[in-house]
Amino acid sequence: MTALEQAQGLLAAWAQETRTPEAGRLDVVIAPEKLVAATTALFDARWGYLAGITGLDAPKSGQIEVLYHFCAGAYVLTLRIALAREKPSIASICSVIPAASMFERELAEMFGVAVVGTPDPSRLFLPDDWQDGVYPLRKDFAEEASHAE
Amino acid sequence: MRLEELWEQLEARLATWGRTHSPWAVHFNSGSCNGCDIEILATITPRYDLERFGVKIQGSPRHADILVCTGPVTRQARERLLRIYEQMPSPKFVLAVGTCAISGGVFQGCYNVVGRVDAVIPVDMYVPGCPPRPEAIIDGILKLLEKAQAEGVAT
Amino acid sequence: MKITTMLGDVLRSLLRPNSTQQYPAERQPDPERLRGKLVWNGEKCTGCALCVKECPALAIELITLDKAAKRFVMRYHIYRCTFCAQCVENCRFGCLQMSNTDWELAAADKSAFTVYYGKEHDIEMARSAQAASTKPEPAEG
Amino acid sequence: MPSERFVIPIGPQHPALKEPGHFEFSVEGERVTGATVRLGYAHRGIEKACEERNWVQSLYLLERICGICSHIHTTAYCLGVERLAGVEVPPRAQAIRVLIAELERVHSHLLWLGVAAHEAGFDTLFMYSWRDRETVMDVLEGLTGNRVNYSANVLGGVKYDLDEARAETIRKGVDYLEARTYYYLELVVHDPVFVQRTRGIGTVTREQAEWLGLVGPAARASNVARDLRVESPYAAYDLFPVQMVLETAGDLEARVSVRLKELFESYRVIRTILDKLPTGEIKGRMPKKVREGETVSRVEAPRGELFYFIKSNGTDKAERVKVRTPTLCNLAPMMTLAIGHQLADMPMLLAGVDPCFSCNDRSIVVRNAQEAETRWTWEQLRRYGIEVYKCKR
Repeated sequence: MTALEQAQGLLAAWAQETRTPEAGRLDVVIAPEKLVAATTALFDARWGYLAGITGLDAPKSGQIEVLYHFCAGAYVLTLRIALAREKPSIASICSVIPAASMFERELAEMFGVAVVGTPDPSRLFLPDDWQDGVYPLRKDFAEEASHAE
Repeated sequence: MRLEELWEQLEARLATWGRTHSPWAVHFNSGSCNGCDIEILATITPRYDLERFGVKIQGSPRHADILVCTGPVTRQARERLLRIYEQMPSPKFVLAVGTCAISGGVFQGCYNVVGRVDAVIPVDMYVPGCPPRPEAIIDGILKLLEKAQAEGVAT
Repeated sequence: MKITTMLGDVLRSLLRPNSTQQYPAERQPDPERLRGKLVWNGEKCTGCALCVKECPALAIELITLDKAAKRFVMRYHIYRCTFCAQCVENCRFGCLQMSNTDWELAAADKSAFTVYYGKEHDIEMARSAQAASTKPEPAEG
Repeated sequence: MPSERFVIPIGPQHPALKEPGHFEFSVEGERVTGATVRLGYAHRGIEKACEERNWVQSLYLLERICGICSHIHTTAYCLGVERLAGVEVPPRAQAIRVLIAELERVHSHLLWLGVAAHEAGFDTLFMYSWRDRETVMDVLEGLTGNRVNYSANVLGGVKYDLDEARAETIRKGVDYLEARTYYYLELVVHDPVFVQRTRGIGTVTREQAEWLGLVGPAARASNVARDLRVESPYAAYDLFPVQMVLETAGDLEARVSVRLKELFESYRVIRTILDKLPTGEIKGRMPKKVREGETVSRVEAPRGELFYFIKSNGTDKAERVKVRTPTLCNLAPMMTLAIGHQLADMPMLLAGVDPCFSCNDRSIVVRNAQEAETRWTWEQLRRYGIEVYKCKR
C-alpha cells in the first residue's frame, strides 16, 4: 500500500471528492468544519508533515480556496477547503500541529481569512503602517504602481 | 592673519586626507536578495581585502563615513534607513550597491517596495550590477573616495 | 587546534603565494561569459521587440523611427538592468551582446546610466523627440 | 524580580547580522526566557508580483528571492512550469542544472561555515573558508557569467553549455576544495574553542525535529531522513544519485558536520556529472502560454526543502505562485529552542539554522506577542550602556 492509498483510507470518512492531479499527488476536498478532525487523523497516523498552506482567491466563483499541503517523502497530499469570499473563516489546526501557526498567520494577513483559535493573531509581516482590511494576495488588490505600464 | 588662513587650509587638507584614506563603512540591507550583501562581505575577505584602502566595514552608524546600501527599500525598512542615515556623523557618503538600490530593479512596482534608495536619502555613488562583482564594488568605493578627495571633505 | 598543526599551517601559509589580488593595480583576465553592460548592434534588427517584452526589469526600450526603413534606436537603462541576458537569449538575429569587459559601471551621476544605441543622427532624432515629449521617464523607481 | 524582565533587542541593523531581522531576547540574568523575531524588513511582495509578470519575467524575479540559493529557486520554478506546459527538457540540460545546483550548495555551505565561525569568534576560519569559496565562485562565474545570480535556467532548459575546458577547471577546483574540506572537518571537531561553542548546544532530538517540522541539514543532523534529492529525485538526480548524510547528535556540532560531509557528496556528484554528461540539446521549446493546471514542485535547497505551488490559468501569466522556503520551517523551532540557553549562545544558535531572511521575508514574519514586558528601545539600551560605563569610570 503506498502512502497515498493509506492517506486516502485515513481521510475516507471526510472526503467529499478525491482527485489525483499528478503522479505522487492526492487532492482531497473536505468541508471546512472537518479540517481539524482530518488533520488529527493524519497526525495520529504520523502521515508526513505540514509543508505549507496556500490560499487561492477566485473572485468569479466567490470563493477562497485554502490548500493544506502535507508531504511524506515523494508524496504530496493536499486538503482543499473552499470558503465563501465574504467573511471567510476557518478553524486553527495549531492545537494539532503547532508549526502551522506561521502559515495560518500568513493566510490571515494575505487573504483576510479569519483563523479561529490561532494562538497568535497579531500583525504579521506586512509593515506596521499597513492599512487594515487590505489583503495583498486577493485578486482585487490593485498595486499602486503596476509593473506593466 | 595670513598664518591663520594657512593653518586653516592645512587643517582642511589634513582632514580630507585622513577622511579619504581610512573611511569606515556601515552596511545596511533594506530589502535586498542577499546577493549584493554577500558580495560586499566578499570584498573584506582575503581575495579582495578592502582594508588595503583603509576601508573597514563595522557595525555602528555612529562611527561610519560611508553608508553602503543594498536592495530596494521596503516599507518596513524605510524608517530604519532614514534613522541610520541620520545617526551618521557628517561628512557622510552613501554608496548604493546593486541595481535594486539604484532603481528597484526587478522589484519595481511591488506593493511593499518604496523604491530606490535615492528616493529616501541622497546617494553619492551608484554601483550597478546584479550583483556587482566585488571588483566593481571596490571600483565604486575608489571612485567615491576620488570624488570626495577632489571636492574636499573638511567639514 | 593542536599547536603543531597550527604551526604547520602558519609555515605553509608563509610559503603560499598571497591570495589577495591587488585589484585596481593588477587585473585578472575577464571571464569569457561575464555579463557586463548590454551592447546593441542594430544592423540586423527587425524591430520585433522580443527583447523588450520579456525584460524582467523594463531596462530596454526600442524606439522605432521608421519601421519600413528599419531605423531603430535602442535606449538602454543600465540602472534598471539585472544583467540576466534574457534579451540576448531572445534575439534571433544576434543583435544583442553582453560585454565581458565593460563591467566597472559605477558612476556618481545617474544620467550616465542611460545609453542610446543606433546610428548617430537617429539617436539625435530620438533624443530630441524624448526631450520634446511631456511624458516623463517611464516608471522610474 | 521576575516581573522586571530585561528585553534585549537586536537588529535590524547589527554587526553580526548581514541581513535585516529584528530579534528580541528576554533574559533573566544570562539565561534566555523568551525569544521573538520580527522580520518583514526584506518583504517585497514577490508572490503578488508574479501574478502580474509573464512566465519569463517571473523567472528572474524568483531568482532574486535569495541571492545565495538563486539557482535552486529557478530550478523549482522551471521544473514546475515545464511540467505544467508539458515541455520535454533535454537530459543534458537537466544534468547541467544539477551540476550548478551542487556547485551552489558548495558555495552556500562554505559561506555558512564562514559565517558560523565568525559568530563563534573564530575569524580565521571565516577568512579561510571565504578564501576557498572564491574557487567555486570563479567556477560559477566562468560557467555562467555571474558570481551570484547565475541566470543559468531558462524555461525549457539552460542557457549555458559546458565544454571540456570548463569541465577541467571545475575538476581542478573541486579537487582543491575537497582537500580543504577534509581540513575543515578535522578542525571543527578538534578545535577546543569551536567545539565549546557547538557541542551540546541547541540539541534537537529526532522526535522534536519531526514534530517541529525541521528540514534540510538541521533535520538531518537530528537523524531525520529528509532529503528530496534522495526521496524524490528531480531533474537529473535519478541519473546521478546522492547519498543521504545523517548525524545522530542533533546539536550544533552535528549541524556543522552534516553540512561539511554533504560537501563530499556534492564533490562526488559534480565529478560524476562531468564524466557522464549526456549529449544533445540544452534547450527545449517553451510555449508563451502555459495550459491550465496546478503543480507542486519540491526541490532540496542548500538549507532544506523548497516548496513551490504553481497554478496556471492558461494565459502567459501565472495565476498563483506560492513559495515556502526552508528558513521558515527552521527559524520558528529555533526560537522555541532558544529558551533556556545562555544569551551568548544566541548568535551561534541562529547561525546554526542558516537563516536566510530574504528568502523568508517574501512572505512571513514570526512574532510571539508578549505582553507586560518592559520593552527597551535601541536608544534606551544605548543610554543605559553609556550610563553603566560612566559609573565604571
